[in-house]
Amino acid sequence: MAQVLGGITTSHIPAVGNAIDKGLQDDPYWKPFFDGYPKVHAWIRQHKPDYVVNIYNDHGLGFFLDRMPTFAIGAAHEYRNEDEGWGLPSLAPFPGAPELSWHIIESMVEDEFDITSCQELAVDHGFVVPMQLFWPGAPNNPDLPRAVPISANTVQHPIPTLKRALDFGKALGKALRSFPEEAKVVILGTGGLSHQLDGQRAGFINKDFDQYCLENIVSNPEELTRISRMELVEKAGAQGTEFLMWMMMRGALGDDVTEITRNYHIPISNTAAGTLLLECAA
Amino acid sequence: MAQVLGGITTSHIPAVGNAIDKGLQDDPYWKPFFDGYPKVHAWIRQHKPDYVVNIYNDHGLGFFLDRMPTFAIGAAHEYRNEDEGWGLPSLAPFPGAPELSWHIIESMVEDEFDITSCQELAVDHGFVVPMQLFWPGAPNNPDLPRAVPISANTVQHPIPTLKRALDFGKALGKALRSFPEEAKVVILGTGGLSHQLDGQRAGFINKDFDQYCLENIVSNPEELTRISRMELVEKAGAQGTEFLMWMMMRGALGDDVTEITRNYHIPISNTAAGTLLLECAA
Amino acid sequence: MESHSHDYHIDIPGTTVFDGRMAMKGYALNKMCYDFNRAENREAFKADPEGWMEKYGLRDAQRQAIRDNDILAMIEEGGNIYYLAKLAGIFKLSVQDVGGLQTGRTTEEFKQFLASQA
Amino acid sequence: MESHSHDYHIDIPGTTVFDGRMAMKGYALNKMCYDFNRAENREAFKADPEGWMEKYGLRDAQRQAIRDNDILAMIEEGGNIYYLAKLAGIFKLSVQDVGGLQTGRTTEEFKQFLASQA
Ligand SMILES: [Fe+3]
Ligand SMILES: [Fe+3]
Repeated sequence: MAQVLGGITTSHIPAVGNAIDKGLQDDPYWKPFFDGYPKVHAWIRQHKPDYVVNIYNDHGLGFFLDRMPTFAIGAAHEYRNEDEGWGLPSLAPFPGAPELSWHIIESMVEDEFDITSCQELAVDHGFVVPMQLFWPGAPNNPDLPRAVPISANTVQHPIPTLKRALDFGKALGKALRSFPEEAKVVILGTGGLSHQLDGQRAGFINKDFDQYCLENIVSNPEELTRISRMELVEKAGAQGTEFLMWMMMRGALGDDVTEITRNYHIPISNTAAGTLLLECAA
Repeated sequence: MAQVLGGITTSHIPAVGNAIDKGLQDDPYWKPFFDGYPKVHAWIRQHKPDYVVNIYNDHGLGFFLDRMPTFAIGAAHEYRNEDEGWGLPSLAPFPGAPELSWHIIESMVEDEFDITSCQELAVDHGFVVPMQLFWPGAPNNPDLPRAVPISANTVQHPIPTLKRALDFGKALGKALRSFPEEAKVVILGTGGLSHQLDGQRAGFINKDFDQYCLENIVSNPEELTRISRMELVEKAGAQGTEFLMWMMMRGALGDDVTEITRNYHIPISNTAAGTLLLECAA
Repeated sequence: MESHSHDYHIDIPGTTVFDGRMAMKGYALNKMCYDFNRAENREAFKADPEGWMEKYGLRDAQRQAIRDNDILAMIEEGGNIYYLAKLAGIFKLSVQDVGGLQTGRTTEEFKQFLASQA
Repeated sequence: MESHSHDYHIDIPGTTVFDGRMAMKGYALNKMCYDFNRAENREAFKADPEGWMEKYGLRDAQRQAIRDNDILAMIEEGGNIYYLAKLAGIFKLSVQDVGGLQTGRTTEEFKQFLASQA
């Protein structure tokens, strides 16, 4: 049976991809952000996951309002990175793991999650930037695990509740642990933390609320399910709803986790950036 | 608050649309099928619903395997009927009811159903044929209610369980009854009954199982949740899984229903055709 | 209670459950057939079936099944009947014709078989 | 517990919740912007903005907001920031430029405002 090694959170801001391209890791603006990653790299080198479940939110590339799924799971042999409208060069496709994808989908539909399965899917910066952060040079990194992308809706309200997101993670963890293959899986929860791009409140960041989320996501994620979706918009900012990805990741890890590293920095682009590595009890 | 008048089931076979076009209602092949509809027409004339929630399964027009939702709900101003590959003439669009759609989606996502919302949607014979059966001349029938299409996945396994389908209906009924408008709603559950189009078992029909389903869907739908999805394929035929639409419709009606009319006929095209009108207690 | 693996399917004689395993096998074939919803694609296929199958990257067994009009082989190769129905439409085959082809009956025999189950 | 109606949203100053009501209003605008994922559509818009807006059926207030480069008006008209970002890309505006435009700050002032929240 497969083993869930742990979970990693990170912001997935497009500017990060740009900074990696230009080698700005030691630039004064970027250094406090990239300082969050060496410990993650060491952990990944040590554990060498076979699969990565990349939980992100599409930002208007893979899905449009004509068909907006609450929860979508990729089930393709590979995932294309396409032009998101800014003319950035696309990367080579990321290798998929369709057998694992279908195992997850079978298990979660049986457990009453109403999945949209995607046998073809273009993935945007929400998926790609974390892959580049954790496996430098991705997809051209020999250690890159095969991927299952999972996207949750944060574009169109109603978005899923924090409780549903955590429960999604629990069912995902159950599915992964029942996959009949000796394999190691790492789960990414990407996006956040507090930020708002639109409206007169653009630029809103909420350090206190982010710290509250960082504390509780480690030790008491159930506490966070008391936050209503409108409170999340209010306190994390309109795009801070991406914190749902962290809840989904966290649910899959189980109760017993150890915090290996944490980083928090304001601002990267318009966003408070949070990085967290949680290891599951063996 | 809106009122759920009742629910109607019917097969939605493309050949029925063709028979209506050609005026074959009194043809010996077709008469036993069309005899199921006059009582339904009288009931509709009597109650004049304002809205119709049309629960059907798309057959490869509105959705493809690249994005296959378990449960999709239309939220458009109108729904286009398009060429399904056979070059049949398309009809004028069917008027939608996006305010009601969004009310349903808000309520059901809060109740932990992971809806795919569709602000643009082409509807196939699964949606159109029942509209033509119940509102002759549709969409050019002055009594045609505004529509909310709901499509469930029966193309790609895993399909939803019978329990999830019934629970979907219960949450749908709750959503409808909380819609803040004095309005009357009728719910269609289209598709089925037993049939199989593919494989060496093509042509399979199961009268005993259909009768069992017809009995229990009226008085004891919970009993039907004991049927596993593979049993449903085995006993109803590979495409008889469309019975899930009947379960979804039934869940929305509540416990107290009266059977107004029932018809069952073998065969229409490859299918055992079932028609049922259930009225909710006032 | 159903078990947690996509091998949970019970064996149903004469029936292929279109699950993830079949979908992975048939994606290109089903995509080609889905695109037959558009008349221009149907015409392009009719004008040059081999070129059109090449364009969608069908594998050899899928191309041969189409050349042979062998519905059972198409299903074996991951074809889903809802999409294959659009291909059948190009050849003006009804669902009863398709039923007959799969069960070794003439269309008339297949219709009688259906009626016999009343 | 949240209430069962799509008017349940609390009022959050300076924030528009992109719910069904806004989506109905903004569908054409958002669709045009979503299609800017493709370079050929971006070029077509740049070559003839008025014709391209006509093609997508944008209403007058949406067209005027685009002519005026008025982001707040685009949002008021149902634009969703994730799609509008692709339009902003055509004008080579960064998210900090867009933030400044919406809050009456220069881009530099907006960046300082962000940093001040550390
Ligand atoms: Fe993001
Ligand atoms: Fe059907």
